[in-house]
Amino acid sequence: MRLALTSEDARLQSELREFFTTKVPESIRSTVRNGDHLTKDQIVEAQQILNAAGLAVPNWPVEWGGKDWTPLQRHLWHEEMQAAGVPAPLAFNASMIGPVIAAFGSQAQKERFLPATANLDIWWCQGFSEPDAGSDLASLRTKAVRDGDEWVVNGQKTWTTLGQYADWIFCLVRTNPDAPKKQQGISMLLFEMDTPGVTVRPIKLIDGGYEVNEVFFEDVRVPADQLVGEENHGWDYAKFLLGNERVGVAPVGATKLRLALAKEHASAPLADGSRPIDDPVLGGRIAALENELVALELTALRVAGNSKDGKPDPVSSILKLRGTQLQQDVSELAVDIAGGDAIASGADGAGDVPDWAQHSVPTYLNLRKASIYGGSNEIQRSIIASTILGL
Amino acid sequence: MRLALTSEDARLQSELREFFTTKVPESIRSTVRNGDHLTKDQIVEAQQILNAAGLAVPNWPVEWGGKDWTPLQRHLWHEEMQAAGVPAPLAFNASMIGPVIAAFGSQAQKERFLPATANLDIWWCQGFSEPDAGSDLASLRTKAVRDGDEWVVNGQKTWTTLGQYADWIFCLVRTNPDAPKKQQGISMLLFEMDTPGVTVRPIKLIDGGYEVNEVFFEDVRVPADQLVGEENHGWDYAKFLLGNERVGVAPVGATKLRLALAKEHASAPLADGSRPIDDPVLGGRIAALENELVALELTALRVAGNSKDGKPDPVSSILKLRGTQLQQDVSELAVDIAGGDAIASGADGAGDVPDWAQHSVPTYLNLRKASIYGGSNEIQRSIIASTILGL
Amino acid sequence: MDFNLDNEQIALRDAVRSLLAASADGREKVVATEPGWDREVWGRIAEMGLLGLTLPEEYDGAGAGAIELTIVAQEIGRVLTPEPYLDVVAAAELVLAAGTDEQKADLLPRIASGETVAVIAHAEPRAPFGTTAYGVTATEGADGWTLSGVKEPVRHAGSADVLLVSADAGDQTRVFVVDASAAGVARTTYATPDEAYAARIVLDGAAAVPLGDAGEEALAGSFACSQVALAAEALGAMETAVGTTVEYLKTRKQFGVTLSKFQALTFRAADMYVSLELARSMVLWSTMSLAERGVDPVVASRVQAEVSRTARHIGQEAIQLHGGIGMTAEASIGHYSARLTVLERTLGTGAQHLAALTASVEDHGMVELLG
Amino acid sequence: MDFNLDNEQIALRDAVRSLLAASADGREKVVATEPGWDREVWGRIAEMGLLGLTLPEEYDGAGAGAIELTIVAQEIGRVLTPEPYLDVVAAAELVLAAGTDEQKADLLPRIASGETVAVIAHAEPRAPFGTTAYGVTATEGADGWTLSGVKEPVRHAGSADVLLVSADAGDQTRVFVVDASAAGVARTTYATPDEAYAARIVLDGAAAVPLGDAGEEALAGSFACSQVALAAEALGAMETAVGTTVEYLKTRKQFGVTLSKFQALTFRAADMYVSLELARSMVLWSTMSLAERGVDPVVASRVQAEVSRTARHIGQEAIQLHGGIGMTAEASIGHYSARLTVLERTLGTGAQHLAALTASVEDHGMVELLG
Repeated sequence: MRLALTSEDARLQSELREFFTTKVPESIRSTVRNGDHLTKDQIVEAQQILNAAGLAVPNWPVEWGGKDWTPLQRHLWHEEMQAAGVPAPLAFNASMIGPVIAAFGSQAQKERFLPATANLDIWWCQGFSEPDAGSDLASLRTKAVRDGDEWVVNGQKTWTTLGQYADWIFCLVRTNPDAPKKQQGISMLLFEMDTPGVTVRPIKLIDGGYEVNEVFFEDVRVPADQLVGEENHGWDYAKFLLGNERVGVAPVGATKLRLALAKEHASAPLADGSRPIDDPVLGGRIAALENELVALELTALRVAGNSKDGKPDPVSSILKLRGTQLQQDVSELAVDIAGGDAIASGADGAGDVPDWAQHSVPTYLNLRKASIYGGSNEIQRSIIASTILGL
Repeated sequence: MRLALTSEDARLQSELREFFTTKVPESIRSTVRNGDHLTKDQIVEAQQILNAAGLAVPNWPVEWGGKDWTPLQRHLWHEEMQAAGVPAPLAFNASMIGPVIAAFGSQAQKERFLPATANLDIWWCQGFSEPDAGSDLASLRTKAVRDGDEWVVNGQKTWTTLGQYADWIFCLVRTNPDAPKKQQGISMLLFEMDTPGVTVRPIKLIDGGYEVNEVFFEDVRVPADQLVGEENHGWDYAKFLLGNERVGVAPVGATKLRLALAKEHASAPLADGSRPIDDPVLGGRIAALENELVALELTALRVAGNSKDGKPDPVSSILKLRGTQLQQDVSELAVDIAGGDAIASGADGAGDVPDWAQHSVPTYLNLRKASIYGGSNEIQRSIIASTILGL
Repeated sequence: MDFNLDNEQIALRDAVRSLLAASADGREKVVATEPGWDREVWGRIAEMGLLGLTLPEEYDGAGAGAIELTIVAQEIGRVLTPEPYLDVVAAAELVLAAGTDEQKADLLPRIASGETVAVIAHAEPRAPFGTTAYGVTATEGADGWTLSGVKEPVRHAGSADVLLVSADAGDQTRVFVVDASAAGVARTTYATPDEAYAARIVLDGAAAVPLGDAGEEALAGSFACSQVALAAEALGAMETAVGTTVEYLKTRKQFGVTLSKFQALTFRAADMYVSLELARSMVLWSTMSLAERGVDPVVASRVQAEVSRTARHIGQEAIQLHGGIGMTAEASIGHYSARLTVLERTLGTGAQHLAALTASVEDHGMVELLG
Repeated sequence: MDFNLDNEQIALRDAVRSLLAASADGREKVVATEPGWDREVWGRIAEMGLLGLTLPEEYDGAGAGAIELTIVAQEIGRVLTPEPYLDVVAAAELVLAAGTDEQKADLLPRIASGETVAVIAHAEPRAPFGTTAYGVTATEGADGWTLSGVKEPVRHAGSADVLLVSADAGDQTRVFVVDASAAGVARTTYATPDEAYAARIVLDGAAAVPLGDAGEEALAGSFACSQVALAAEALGAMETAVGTTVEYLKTRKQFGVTLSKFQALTFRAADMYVSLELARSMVLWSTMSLAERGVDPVVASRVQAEVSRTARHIGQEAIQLHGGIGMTAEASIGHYSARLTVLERTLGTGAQHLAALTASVEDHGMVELLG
């Protein structure tokens, strides 16, 4: 057992902190800190700055820009990035399809896609969920039928996050409807979002924003060389993809940043000179959240050190479950600190209500998704109960 | 809608308050307030004082000592009694077997048992639960076989509360093992605990006390006229019994008393002159519990007014669920107020640690039962989900 | 003690329910643009006598009381009626409680008829909840009073004709009547998280007339009444949220069966129902208390503390049990959660009300509800 | 950063585990009567070198550190070993930290060999948790110091040979060495809720020798170490409690199927496991912090606050998921809950530790764990 970082890790940590806080434009970082929405351009700019420094895809094979870091080093990278308010590289590219192509793609696919994916020249979206399937991913019904050198795709995806910005989609399709199990007979296709027959319909969310989409496929023709790996093995790749990224599954650094900011806001005097943080009940809530985040971060560090075989460590379910709970709790705290100001959500940065207070309710509402998307907390509990506890 | 009590109800309330606080010996009431165990004699004495004043069994038919009160009046009776620290009439007698005999017993049984039951000349215990059955009451296996004018009982009961004090037991037995449903073929027998073949083994609980028992039956011969109502209809009587007493299902008055006492204890200065209640976090917890008890009491009042057909109102599940949660929360509060003093549980009233602090942990541990016994909170949630919400 | 509505009250509830149901379909379109509510519906509400429901007959009111008001509030909550009903009733009640005879005779019939929309402008950026005004200053000059400063965010101020503005009048906070279209009154309107509109009001020497002798005491009374009514509105919204969620569990299939087959989910629905019923008891009690005993800030804090807790519980669980669908604006449930989120911090957060209760926790032994 | 035990530490853990397992069967009988622990087992613990584990070799210790100590503590927690191990180690550490050379040379080898049982007597009735003594007064006379007053409840004081008593020495709190069998020391022993024994100690002019210059600072250091060790003990107990509960769900049948078929129950078991693992992280971290950086009251409060929360959660749920069986003394689970209930208020309650963290919440922006 050893708490201290090795001098090598400590040096890496301070280099990363230096990089993130000085090389990424303050305008981007303050957008993140204010809880404002990042534009597509800001996200691309940030990732390209990281990629130019070799810091966009450290989890990839070295040959494609990876770093061969230890899990702890990747954790440091992720935490420093989040704490600095730097947007993480787009998950669909860096954590999802990139590693899948690197592991299962053909050499041609690697060369064609990986550099562009790392540099966010291609913006990927994920075509997994379907209406009526919800958490039951494997029940998907979008089908692809082989026609010569092409696959013809028909069906519908939903919850496609940031699909409205996407250039390409990685899409699970049913290629063998007669497979004995629903997990079999699924393949993974890659195709451009402007292929004829693809229609994107953004879904308005309860915070008034748009970040997920319905995507419809009508006779979409996909060249056969855009199938990943083997036909009918898509479910394996999907599992690899979903389990691949343990580091970052719990938004620890981002939540720490939000909590530190909430503390800052609670320390500013109100109109009568009082400070919210001086209320011992609120102060106690902050202290408790801070402590629970410490426990979560330590657990993330502990898990980061375990197993490297690419399989989902079921303990990552703890991180997802608890991480999203705390993320939501901190967003709730911000709303409570905002008090009556919280209803000024539409003031758009103007007026006398502070920006953070304006964003507090939309953020709170938006983050209800955290315990639903990417494997709901009910799914996480099921995984813990069955896989870890054997129940 | 009307909040104020009618003048009649207000008069009844003040009469009851006067009675409970002056006619029941202070020694008994202070035992209750201190959270100490009542002796059997104290329980009998209290009930006989109530019975002499016609206040032991107001829920019974008037002919057998009942009061024909409105649900609100019964609520007032129950709350004033608990708030005064007066032990409620023994539930097995007053709320359980008494009403069953009054409703389903023969005239001979009524005359034989009801007066003695009201006056606690007979101490009843309940023979329902069995090992391995838990919440699944109807799976009981204790059987009774007819032999001439007698039933011969063999089997085992458990969780028999205060069975060690009991003179008689009302016991569910299987009289028709071939009935198509497990709820059928069950009968209810009454017999003396000193009948040959009855053995009582007290079960030590985690607070070190004894209040439940295993009761074993080996060829126990019960006269046939001690069967309640009809053969094989015992399950109906059991359901009537369990659902009969909505008033009092949530221990509101007793919990209010405990919370008021906790507040008193938290207001006493510590060795350094500080008072626990001045800690805003603890104060806030008290205020929140108090408020939640208000909501619960109001709900109990609201439900008390509904349906009088003797069937269990599913809403009583809310009272049981929430009532036991708050009861447990208040016991937890007391432990926290006691701080380091809480470990002096064995001091037996001596020493310098206040009595209430000595009792705090055993009471807390003992009350874990509240959400288990009498239909666990999981059972209550099932009832709410299925019966009320139709899920 | 009786928790049941009488026949007349049931008739009122049913009439309001069908009135509001008739306009519920048009809600989505109405809230999409300013002012976020429909003057035609407003007219029908006025016609039914609801705007003057609690006003005396001499001001064209119906002379009803707190029970009737919370009946309407609950129905509003059930269908998320966007019209600024409780906002305007609160303003009318404040005029009734503290205005001069002239002011009452001038304003109240106009409000009751629906002709004039009046709202209380008390909120200020970064002000703690209470009855004191910090950010607007009232100055008395030769031509009367003028107000300067900022009120924000004030719900429905953009569509109001009359503003009742609290201001720092030197030695005390006083309430002033301000013509919303007068010189020196600038309003910037924006959306709130629950699909309504609020405004930033910049006052720059705006002409103002004191509302009788209305000061902090009058505001406290007004807030305590509104807190009960808002709790009733929240109760209505929670009722629908629980009902909608239960229906969803019964119909939505996952892994081949309806969600109602998952015990963990049905238990959580049961807990939501428990919260709902506890909140209902508090709302009914605080309503009766207001009707029979008048304003009591402790009672108002009790119902607000309880409803805030349950609104949060139900608002959060309703979305979670809906899963992804619950996140979309297309489904109704998220709008209920959003409205509940706003309601639980209107006129004080749950934490603030609990702090108020904490401050008085030593004033009594047991809480006595009866007698 | 490395959360894993090295081979030597694993060997220590395994050795301790089998030592304690060997005595676990006799536990029920041992705890039934005073002193509630077994001198023979104590001898074996001493033989293995555990009593002097963290003492320097010059005092017959093994010179190990915080990591080794928490390994032992966790094993103790796993099987509810009743011997007063951590109590005595705490006393030894206090002597080591603050005693004179003579006191160290006198007491430490005796403690390490198991010959002398020493405990810290700091608790006082109705005293807030802290380092100050209120109820015992130390007076210096011609013949040295004497103590008068009451210490209660002091765990294992009834079976101790030496008491380290904190007392009000006029201008400050000081710690004194008191012979437990000396004149003027009266002990009344009684059971605690977790099947141990504590005592009320009445001091009436009892002869006492100052423990070096030990005062509040030394006590604070001692408590911060013990808090980490106690958290490790709680972790061990929680580990068993979760494991036992999961086993129960797998085997116990109800309504014809095992409890593991009820999703609502398995989800709660999952939540218990989450609590357990979060607490484990905190315990490991606080241990490493103690080992590498020395005493830090904030770290001690962090682990105590977290472990109190999880101990309560797990202790309560473990019984509830066992149902009626969990209430009986015959089943083991209730004893774990009882022990956890005591542990979470030994050396401060969770609320007190959280209050300490609250007081320092503005001292930092984000909490930095690394670097």
